[in-house]
Amino acid sequence: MTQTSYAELIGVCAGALLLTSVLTVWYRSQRASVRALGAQGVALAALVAVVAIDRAEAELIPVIALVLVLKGLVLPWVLTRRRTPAAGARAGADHGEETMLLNPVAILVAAALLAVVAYAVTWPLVADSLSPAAHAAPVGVAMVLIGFLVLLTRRRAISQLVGFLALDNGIATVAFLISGGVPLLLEFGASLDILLVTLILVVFSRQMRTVFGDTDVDRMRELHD
Amino acid sequence: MAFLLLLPIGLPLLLGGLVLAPPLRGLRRYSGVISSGAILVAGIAAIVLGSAGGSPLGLGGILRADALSAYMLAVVGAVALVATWGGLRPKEAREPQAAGARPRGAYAALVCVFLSAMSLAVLADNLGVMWVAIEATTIATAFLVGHNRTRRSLEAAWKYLVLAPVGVAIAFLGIVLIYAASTGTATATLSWADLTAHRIHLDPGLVRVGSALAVLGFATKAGLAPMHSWLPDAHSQAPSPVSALMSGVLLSVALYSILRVQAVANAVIGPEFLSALLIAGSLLSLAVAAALLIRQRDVKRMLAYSSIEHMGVMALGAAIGPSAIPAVLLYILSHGLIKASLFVLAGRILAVEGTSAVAEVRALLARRPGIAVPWLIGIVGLLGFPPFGIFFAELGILMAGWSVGMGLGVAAALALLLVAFAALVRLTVGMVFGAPPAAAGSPAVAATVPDRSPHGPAVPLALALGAAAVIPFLAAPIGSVLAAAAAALAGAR
Amino acid sequence: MLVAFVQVALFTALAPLLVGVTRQVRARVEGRVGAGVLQPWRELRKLLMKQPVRARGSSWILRAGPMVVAISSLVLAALLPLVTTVGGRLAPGDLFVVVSVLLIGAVALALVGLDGGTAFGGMGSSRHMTVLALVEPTLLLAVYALSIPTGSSNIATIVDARLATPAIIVSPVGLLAMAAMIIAVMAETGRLPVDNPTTHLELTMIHEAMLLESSARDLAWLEFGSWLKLTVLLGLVGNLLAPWGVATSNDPLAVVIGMAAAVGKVLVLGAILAVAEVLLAKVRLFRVPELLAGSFVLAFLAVAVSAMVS
Amino acid sequence: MTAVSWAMLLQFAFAGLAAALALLPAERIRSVLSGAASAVMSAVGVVTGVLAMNGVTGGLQFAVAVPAVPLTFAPDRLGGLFIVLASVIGLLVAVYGAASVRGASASRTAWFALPLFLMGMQLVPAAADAVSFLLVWEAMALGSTVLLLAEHAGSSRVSSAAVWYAVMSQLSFLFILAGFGVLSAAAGGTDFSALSAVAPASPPALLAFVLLVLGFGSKAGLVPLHVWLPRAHPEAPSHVSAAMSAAMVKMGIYGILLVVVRFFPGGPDWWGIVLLVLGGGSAVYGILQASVSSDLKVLLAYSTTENVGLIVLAIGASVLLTAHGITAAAGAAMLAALLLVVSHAVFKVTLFLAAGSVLHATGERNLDHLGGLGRRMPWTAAAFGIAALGAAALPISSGFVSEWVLLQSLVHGTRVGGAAVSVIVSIAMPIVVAVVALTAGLAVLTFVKAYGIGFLARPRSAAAAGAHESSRVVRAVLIAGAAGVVLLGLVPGPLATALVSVLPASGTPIVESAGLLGVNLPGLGAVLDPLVLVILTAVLASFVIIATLRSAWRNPQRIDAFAWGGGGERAQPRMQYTATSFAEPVVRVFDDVLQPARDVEVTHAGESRYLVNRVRFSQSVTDIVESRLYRPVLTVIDRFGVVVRRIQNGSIHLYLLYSFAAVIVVLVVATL
Repeated sequence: MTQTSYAELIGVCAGALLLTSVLTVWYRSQRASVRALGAQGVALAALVAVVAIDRAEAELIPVIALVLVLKGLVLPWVLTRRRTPAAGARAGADHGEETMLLNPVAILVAAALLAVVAYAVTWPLVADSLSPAAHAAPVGVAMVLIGFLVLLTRRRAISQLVGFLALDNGIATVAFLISGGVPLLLEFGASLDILLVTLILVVFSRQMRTVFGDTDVDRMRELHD
Repeated sequence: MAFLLLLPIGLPLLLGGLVLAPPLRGLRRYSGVISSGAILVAGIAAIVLGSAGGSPLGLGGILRADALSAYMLAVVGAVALVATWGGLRPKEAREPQAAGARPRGAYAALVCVFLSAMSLAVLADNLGVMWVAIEATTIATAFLVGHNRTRRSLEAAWKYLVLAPVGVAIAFLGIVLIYAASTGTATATLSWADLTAHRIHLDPGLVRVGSALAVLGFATKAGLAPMHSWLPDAHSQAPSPVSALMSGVLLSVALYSILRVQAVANAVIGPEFLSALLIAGSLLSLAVAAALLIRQRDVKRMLAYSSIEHMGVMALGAAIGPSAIPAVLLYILSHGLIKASLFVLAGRILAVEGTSAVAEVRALLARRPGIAVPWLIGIVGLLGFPPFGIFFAELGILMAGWSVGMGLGVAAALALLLVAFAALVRLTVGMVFGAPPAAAGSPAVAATVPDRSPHGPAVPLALALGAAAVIPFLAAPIGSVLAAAAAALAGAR
Repeated sequence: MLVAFVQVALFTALAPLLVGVTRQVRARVEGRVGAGVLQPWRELRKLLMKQPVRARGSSWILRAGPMVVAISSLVLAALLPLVTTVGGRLAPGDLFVVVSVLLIGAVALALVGLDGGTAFGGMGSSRHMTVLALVEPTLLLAVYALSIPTGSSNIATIVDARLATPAIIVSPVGLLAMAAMIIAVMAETGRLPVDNPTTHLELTMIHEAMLLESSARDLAWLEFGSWLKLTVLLGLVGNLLAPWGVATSNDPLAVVIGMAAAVGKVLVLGAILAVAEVLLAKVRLFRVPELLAGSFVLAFLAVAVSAMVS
Repeated sequence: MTAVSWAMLLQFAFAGLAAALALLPAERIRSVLSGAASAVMSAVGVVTGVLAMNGVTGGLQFAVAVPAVPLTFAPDRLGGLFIVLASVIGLLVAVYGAASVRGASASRTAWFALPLFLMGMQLVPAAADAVSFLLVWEAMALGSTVLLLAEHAGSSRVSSAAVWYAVMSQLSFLFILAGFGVLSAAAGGTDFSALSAVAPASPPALLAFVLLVLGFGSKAGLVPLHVWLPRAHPEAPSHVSAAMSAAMVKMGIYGILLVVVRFFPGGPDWWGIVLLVLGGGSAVYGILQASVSSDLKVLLAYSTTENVGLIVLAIGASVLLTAHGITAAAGAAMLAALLLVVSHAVFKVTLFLAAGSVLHATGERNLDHLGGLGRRMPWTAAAFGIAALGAAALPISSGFVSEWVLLQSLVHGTRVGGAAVSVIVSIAMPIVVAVVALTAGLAVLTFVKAYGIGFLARPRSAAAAGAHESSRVVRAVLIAGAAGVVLLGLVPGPLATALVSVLPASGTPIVESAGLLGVNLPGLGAVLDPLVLVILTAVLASFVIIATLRSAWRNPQRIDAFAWGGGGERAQPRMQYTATSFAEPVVRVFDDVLQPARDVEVTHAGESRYLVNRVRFSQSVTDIVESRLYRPVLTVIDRFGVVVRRIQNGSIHLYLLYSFAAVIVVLVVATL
């Protein structure tokens, strides 16, 4: 693979990642934002594949599979999975329109600003690097910040989870872009941790629905000083 | 040797698996105690072997027990022993299992996993593995925080499980950047032993951002402001032995990881930047803790904020650098023992008084001396009075602060410490002292016999508080262990 | 040492006489005949022969207190340079010792007032102690100012110095200090304008209120003590204002001259005091601090000025 | 191992024994045995101190985990003096406690805390490095706090007092810690000998001076850091308040001496001015509050502030005079400070213990409800009276001698050889003399009130009428204290020379023993020989006594009658002047300083505004330093404590925002 095509492919993947990231902010529907998250997982897997081909590292092949399965399929599936029919009926409300803490336009502007910040702070770090992948690293940082923004502005439990996972995808993006991924063992450990956290949060959100009636996290204001 | 490293990680995991099996009910009760004991023994053994043999134990470049790791392992074991043993409920007091609740084995199993994860965190010779282990502690404790299955505990668990992983994820981003810095060199590594000792040339820019993010992320678990928000909720809602574990060691383990990251960064970019960051976090933590202690209404939240305060002082010690590290390590141990005892006692207060509201617990010394006396001793230690270790540790940190020219930071810390001290004294005096409220019209009720029962095992509390008081005076083993651990952190091997 | 006893004897005899003289002068100025200068002597004799009446519930203070008052005045008479400036080396008329002896007498008097267990005694004691507390800084500062030119707090030395260089007396510092000193002495001895020694109006009295529960020899000692104190302090003021005549050696002739001079000075001052008291009105109790503050300022200025102009 | 080391080891052993015996179950046995062990410990402490005062070096050293340098306890001469002081007080207090305390004050905890407290005090002057000093300092603070809380179930004021005390102690501790920290950083070590190598004019030394004076001043009870004193002293068990007031506040003085004598003997003159202002202000303010206080123990507590103020004033005068080269007067001022320290310890312990006996016998601390105790408790009354002489600085007490030396040093400080030396000194000294004189005058008033209202006249309450004398041991302790006051007042010579020996030697001797064990200040040409004065007085008194006896022989009977009381048939005891009314003129005169709260409530009869049914007048004097300085701060902090809860309002979004902001800030800062 030539350097230019490599750089182009990296650019395409990074663009897709950033796009999906913005979509998770943009979509009001929970279901849609989870789909965007799934797409992001796939894009991430693609990015890993590009990096793997460029570096010719066979070690990355299981990582591609892991990312594709976990981030592209399993996690989105976990988030949208319906449990019991009764719960599903009530959950319908959850999957509908999300009321946000901020005006959607303001959120999108904020996302743009965060992307700028990400570029501003990351660019000096990677400017000297010769790798075209590293030059795309600001995208990952922007994804982290945008994921954080989702966490900050969403009220529903599952939407917050989406934000958390988007943030995590951002970190993974940075890792792959800047150093071709972390060691395999760590990759597995981290993935397992993310999976478990997601699962437990899903369990909690289910409990939340039983206890509070819905999954608006702002209802939980009993613990304060 | 490898056995010694695997024991504290493997045995709790094994026990955790076993207790899920229904036939092993008896084991369930003591699994936490056994695990803690094993960790303690392994830690002490590692210290002894380390000080005798000299070369640190290693296992495949992933696990490694130098003097600092061994010390931390012993601390984890000791504090966990206090928490799990002291947290054993009297057998007769066990309430019948609520219908539909998770099998009780889950609680014991999760405690074991939690202990295993903490052991892994301190034994890992790899920033990444350390990160995974710390994230694992969150996973293990999430259900423990939500164990009571009330609205409040669910709320606490949710906040905990959102805020902590998000924070720790930031640490992961930092670690990724540090790793990226090392990929530029011949050996891509996350082993902090290599990163600190080999003096391989790392990109200072990446290390600077990476270490800052890593410290910030781990600060979430260490309870440093402004990343502390999950802490008071989780500590107040978790079952008391779990609060004791979280406050007593989990925070310190996170601080340990900060120290490790700091060591890496110091080797590359010098200490100034992270020192400034840590001082900011430290003072902010002290300010938040002091401010929220002033009118605190809940006993367990009070202890939680006090933990933030103490973590703030420890962070100050970390910022000050090598001259304060032995004091920080002594602080970790003393604070762990005392705070674990206090949380265990807070659990007993909650159990027998039915409330953890400060305003409703009154005249404890006159009514329940069995709980009030150890509580008072613990508070005295927590306030930093001699002979308890916190006194010496605090003194060591603050004195070191002046000698490295951080006078202003130390002065600000002192002012905040005074506010926290005053608030804590006022709350404690209000709870413990005074005459029992006379029941209206019936002096006979008021004159009831004081309840001298400790409402749970007294031995672990006595051992913990006794140890916290005696340890600082043991110059021979403890002093040299602390010095060796501090030296190990600085990279001497 | 012997001279000290001469001094004590002289002033013991002089005290009732002085009181007699002042009363007589006052009576004449007011146009009365007066009881004669020996009347105080007769009063003392009469009181000493009477049977004391003491309040139920009172303690030994009521008995011992009056004696302490008298003794403290006697000690004053022994310590101060009244007839001679040659004191014993080991019991010098030190400024602070003198003040403390004055205080001992005052305290004994106040305790006598309280021990009676009545409202009046307590009131007298309370006012007495308040005035005393306020007088003390003035008195000390005044003598301090006087002591500066000599560099010693020994009053005999101060008098000696004034005798040697009379210019000190009329220097601004000396005048300020003496003015302050005289006000302090008036307050200390319970004279107008601070206290009216002849009043028995209950709401204005200070000194007399404390004596209400005492009778016979108790009263005699109290009266004698306060008279002697007045006499001794007037003697001191006289020697500070006009040191001439005071004996500077143990030579018998000098001592005799000194005695005569002392008697003369005290009686003249007593007469002036009597006339002044006719012209003055008593100030309200709560105006007394203002008076003393004025005196304090004078004394302070004296010290400060003398330190700076040297 | 020198004799000092052995003595200190023995002290530790007895302290441990006392603590162990404190855990005995039977109250009576525990009191006697633990008290006795504490007493023996203190007796050994006296030996330690005397040895150290005489220049025997040595001590104990032990290593701790942190810091790496070992802790050293090796008293020097000055320290030895304060060890003797703390130990003598400890001895009296332990014996008194063993003989008298019962109930909550004799609990296991209280008896356990007493040796900790006493040992802490006896070790503070022995500490030879900053860490050891702070260690035993905190032990002392902890022990006293626990003891203060002994009677917590009896009154809610105890808890409040404990909070104030603990917080002010901590404030003091933190200041001292900061001061030592600054010095250690400059010196490169925590050892006192290293600290004293710092140049007095260097910025660290100046900063440390301010910090240490604030810290030690708070412990000593200087205004405005005195607020714990009038709260803690009254609420503590009497033997504890005696130890706190007589010995513990002296540790604050020791600390100040440590700074100006041991570390920086040649401090700048503004140090002296600072100390003069602090000391003078404390003296006047303390005695004013004492003079208007009706609570016997509050009165004694404020009087402690006054005495400590005088001591600090004397130290300040010494520093100022030294800085201006007036060495003779400076030495005398330092001697005065030490004399005041010893004198105050002796009379104040007696006063507090006597007050404790009164409290024990009547259950009353309020002077307005006392009276007539002189007849019912003659020994206690005598001891209190003699000690009150000391507090009022009247002859023949120790207080008089020390104040005499102080005034001598002040009036001789203006000039050397007849010439004024410096304008500052010339202005400062007269003011200081006036302050001391005013203080002395008010002190006389205060103690006339305390003794006259409390012990003379007729009982003002049934409790006072039913009072009884204390036990023999208690009486013996009180008499011992009173004897000490008189002894030091009669023969001050040996004490003064011993005290001077603990100071760094200077060219000319500061003091000599003169005549019949009197004092002679050769540099100032002043001599005081109390014994000669006593003999002179006795001779003069004999005339009066003879005359009285003659009169009594002639008229032997005494007639007991009802008090005259202004012509009333029967003056009731409740018509007597009370402590409150006694202090009324002072309140009026010092209205601006004391700012009493007055409240007049008039109830009119029926419809007429001119007919008054009832007039209610109430007046209370509060501590204006507390109400003007501390209350506003505390209120602000408290309100802040409520407002600040909003940052932790339960919203997870807010919490996430904190984290997010932190991430952004760190990212930006890290890449700058």
